Amino acid sequence: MTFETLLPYLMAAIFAMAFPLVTGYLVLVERKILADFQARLGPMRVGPHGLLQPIADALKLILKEDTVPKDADKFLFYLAPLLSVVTAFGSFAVIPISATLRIADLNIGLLLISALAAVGVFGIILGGWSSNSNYSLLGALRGAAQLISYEVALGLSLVTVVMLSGTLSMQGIVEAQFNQRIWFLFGNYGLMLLSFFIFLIAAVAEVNRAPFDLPEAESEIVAGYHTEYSGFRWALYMLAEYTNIFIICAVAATVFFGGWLRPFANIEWLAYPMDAIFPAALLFLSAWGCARMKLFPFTALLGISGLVFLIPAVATALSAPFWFFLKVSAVFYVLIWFRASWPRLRYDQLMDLGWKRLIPLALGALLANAIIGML
Amino acid sequence: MPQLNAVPMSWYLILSAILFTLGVAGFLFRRNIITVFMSIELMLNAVNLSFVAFSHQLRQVDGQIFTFFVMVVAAAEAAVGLAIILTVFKNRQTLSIDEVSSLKN
Amino acid sequence: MDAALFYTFAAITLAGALATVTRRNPVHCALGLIFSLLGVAGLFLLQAAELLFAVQILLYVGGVMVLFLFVIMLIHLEQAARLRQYSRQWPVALAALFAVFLEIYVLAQSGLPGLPPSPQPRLNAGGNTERIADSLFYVYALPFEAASLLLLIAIVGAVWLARKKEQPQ
Amino acid sequence: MPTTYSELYFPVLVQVLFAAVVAASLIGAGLFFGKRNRNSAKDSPYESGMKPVGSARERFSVKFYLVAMLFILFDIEAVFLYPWAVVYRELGIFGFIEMVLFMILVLSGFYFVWKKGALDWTLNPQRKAKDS
Amino acid sequence: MTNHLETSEMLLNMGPQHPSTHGVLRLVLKLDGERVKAVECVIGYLHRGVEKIGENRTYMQFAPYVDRMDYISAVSNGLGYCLAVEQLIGAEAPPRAQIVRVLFAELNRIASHLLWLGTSALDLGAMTALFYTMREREEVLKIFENYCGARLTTHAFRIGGLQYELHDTFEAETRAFSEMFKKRLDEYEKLLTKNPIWVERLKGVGILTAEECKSYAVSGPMLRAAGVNWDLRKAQPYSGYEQFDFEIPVLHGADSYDRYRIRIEEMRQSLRIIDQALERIPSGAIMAKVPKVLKPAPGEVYVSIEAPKGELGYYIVSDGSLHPYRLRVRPPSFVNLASLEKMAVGALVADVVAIIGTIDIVLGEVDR
Repeated sequence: MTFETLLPYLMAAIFAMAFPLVTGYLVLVERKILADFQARLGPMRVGPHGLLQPIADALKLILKEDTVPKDADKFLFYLAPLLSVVTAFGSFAVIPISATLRIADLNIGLLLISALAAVGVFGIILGGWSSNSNYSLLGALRGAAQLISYEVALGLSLVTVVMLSGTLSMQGIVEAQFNQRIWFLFGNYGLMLLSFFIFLIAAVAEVNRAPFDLPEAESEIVAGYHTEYSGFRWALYMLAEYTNIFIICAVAATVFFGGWLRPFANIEWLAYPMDAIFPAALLFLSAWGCARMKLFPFTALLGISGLVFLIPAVATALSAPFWFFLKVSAVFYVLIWFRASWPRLRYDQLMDLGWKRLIPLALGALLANAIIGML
Repeated sequence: MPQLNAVPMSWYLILSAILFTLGVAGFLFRRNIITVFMSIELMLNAVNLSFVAFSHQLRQVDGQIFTFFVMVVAAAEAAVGLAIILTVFKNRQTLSIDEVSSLKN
Repeated sequence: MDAALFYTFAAITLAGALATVTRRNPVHCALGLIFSLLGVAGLFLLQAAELLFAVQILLYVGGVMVLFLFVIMLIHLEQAARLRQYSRQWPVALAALFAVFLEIYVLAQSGLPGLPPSPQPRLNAGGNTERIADSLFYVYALPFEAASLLLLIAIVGAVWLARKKEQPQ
Repeated sequence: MPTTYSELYFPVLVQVLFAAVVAASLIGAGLFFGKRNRNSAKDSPYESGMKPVGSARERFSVKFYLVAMLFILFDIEAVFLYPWAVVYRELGIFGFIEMVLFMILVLSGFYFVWKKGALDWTLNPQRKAKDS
Repeated sequence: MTNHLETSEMLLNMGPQHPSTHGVLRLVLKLDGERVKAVECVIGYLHRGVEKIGENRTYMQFAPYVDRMDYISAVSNGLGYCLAVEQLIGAEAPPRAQIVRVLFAELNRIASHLLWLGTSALDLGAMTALFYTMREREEVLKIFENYCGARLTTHAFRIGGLQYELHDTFEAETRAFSEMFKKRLDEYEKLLTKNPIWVERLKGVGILTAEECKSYAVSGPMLRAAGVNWDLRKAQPYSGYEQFDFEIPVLHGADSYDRYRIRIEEMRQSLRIIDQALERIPSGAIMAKVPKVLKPAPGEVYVSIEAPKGELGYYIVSDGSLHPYRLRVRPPSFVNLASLEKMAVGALVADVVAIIGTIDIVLGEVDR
């Protein structure tokens, strides 16, 4: 057993173990950014600047009572959140963090993500249906119809990517972007921007985020399909949701923004500035920010990691994950931005947007890209 | 890689046969029209399994393509079949195949 | 490893299938079918049918089964569960079952002479997807177009059926 | 590097299993540490503080069926599109025309559904202000 | 296309414990899918018998109670009550008190509309607006607090005038608020008015035409959004509103979107009134001569004012004793809420939320 053969399993284990905590911190980051949009501070009480909030939340959730409504279909009630989590985590397997850091490089990587997303629908339908609650059922119906509607547009926009790359492998897609010297976002003389636009809207709808958060619209149907869930079973739905958000951001970063590639990956002389100086500068900036917030341990940590990037060998090794996560964060930020700025769509508007506008548009984009690509 | 690990094709065929039998059993035994329909899907899958097994054995993709088409047709069939079930249910208020024996209302 | 995986997937497939034909609640039946289909998808993978694996999950599990669940939820479940579950045709069914088991027995006894053990699937012999695509769009171009026609007819028929029942009885 | 499909896909399976194990153990931890104090009011489904009326598993609009059916239509199309997209450069103009033909046929189904109003979710349009 | 099976309708309880029924309103919705077939309002969860209490308190004692009805705009409640009792006993507040009353009433109108804007935006999923409006409302509440020590249930006025002289920093605070708020209002509009989803969610939703408004006796912004130019501040000026130069915004859409725009515009007009009032606060007494023990002559009086939510009326019958013989409140929320059924039938669940939001109800006032 060499390290290389062990690496996928190691990564799988790390993902599975760490992501519950990572999700907690994603929530914290989201709350903090939202707070920033909304002229307030966000969580501040637990730990400095609320940094221990996720841990407190997790502890609270573990200590919560796990209720099962009467007349619920017990088996399905137990199974549904597990289904959601498992399908969400399965997609991790094909996300490449760098050329070597990945669990599996499948020939059908992109298709697998779509397929797992399609299975994820069952977590919502069965969860909502098994609760035997009116609000849950409404949420489940909304969720199921919304997910399958937007899956179409999502799939169609991804097909354009496949047309450019000529492969379904996530690894292959990034390599194709390297070889073609362009991020697919700007591919086909800018036509791919349209595809990305469709992808972004459909992706936001796919992960039930505002303005498409109808399945769990609090002000209308309380909590939607997970109204009856409590304790960690509820947390599993949240875990699945945030994992899906991460996945969708990672897919966007990989297929449209060149994945782990640094900007201008083909220009040799930019290697050091992009691989070392930019990350270091960014980390120093964050360190300075932490210093201003009097978070000195973090200042030190970020400062040291900034310094580490200045060592050429380390920079080469770390720059790929750095760029990958930077891009993922950027897309994540955009999702939060959406949430902060837009009201929620209504049900019929959601369906209209999906079927009558997005899908024809996606087909048009597909056709246009196909013609341009053939030339 | 030694050949020892490989699973003989006959296993797949036997599995396919068992699956098919289960489908037949469900098809014949069950009265709920939806379950009967699901049994048909089971049988289709059993057939798909043999197709793929043979395709793999003969190192040709034709079997896989056939499976591909079977899936597509099955999806179309499900769409129409379930629409028929809905109509039947609407007209007769029942799901029992024993009671839905005539084509006339 | 292949053998172990085969047994695992075969077990999932059969358990799911068994649940499908025996469970009383149609939602549970559907769930059984989902697992059975997933098991079959795994078996596809073991036989190097990579694309079919994904298509099985995407189309069959993610598409057809959602439709099934919707229809199950569309009609009264309580009523479905109250139905007498098994039909009167059981003698025929038993005979059919017996015939198939006989066949399996014969198969197992003869061990399928003439069939060598499966070759170990090699990776990326041109890529499964590419090979299927080439074959699909050249050799099977006509069936491919025919499929679209079938789909058109299916959708028109389904919508027509779904619409027809609005007319007052 | 993995040499067989089972080796290649095994990590994916492992990932899925890990996820299931972690999720199940989290639920288990919740069950173990969590309070248990059940009563009938707590076990009744949430209905804004009232007693629920009837079963929640009622029938719902057939529209959802139509959406799912349309989804299958497009799913099939996508399933054909993916392999096509992989090789469409090699297929050239022949493959392009083939796919356009396919899409035209499938989309005419979509058009039919659209025209039949299956995509109109607003059944009775909102009332209009008369005195404006 | 009536694309439905004969669906057995789903009965859904929305409320009393529901995030968007603004308190403890209970709606029993009869749903077909997501479409509302029938709606029944169940109220009374917050009933405290305020009117009956009024019959057992002296006129002065009862004054703080009115604040607890529409606790979002307590100042208006107090103003209406004071005006009614003053008319009953034939007193009138001195000019200074009147202007100060107008100032507080308009500040309160802004606070009330702000809370409305924030919460109904939150109901529609636009969560950011809530925090912005709460931030601005805080400034208004601070002014109240500095004036009388209370933020919400202020009991700012007394029968015959005011209890307290204005605090020293009042003018500066109010001017600063007015300056700041003008810019903030533009900010809200940037966030919402042209926001395509916001427009889509509100346009054509919950239409209540002018005739229907009249037949339901709907008042306030809802009425003016239906094209009826009716505002008691202009129609029957009280407390010196006739001295001010302001406009009554009127729109003709009769839908939720126009109600939203009316309220935004009303806040602008309130600022205009506040600016003018700050310029012309006369000096002088703040309290008219009112007997220590109120014993009005037998008679009855109905006085109504334009509260933020509509016409707020007090009907008081005196039998010459220390207590009112009968006290009846015409709460705008209660009357406006009656039109919910008209608007909600045929809408979607999400629309019901929007409609409740744009009616702008306070359950304390509905149930009393």
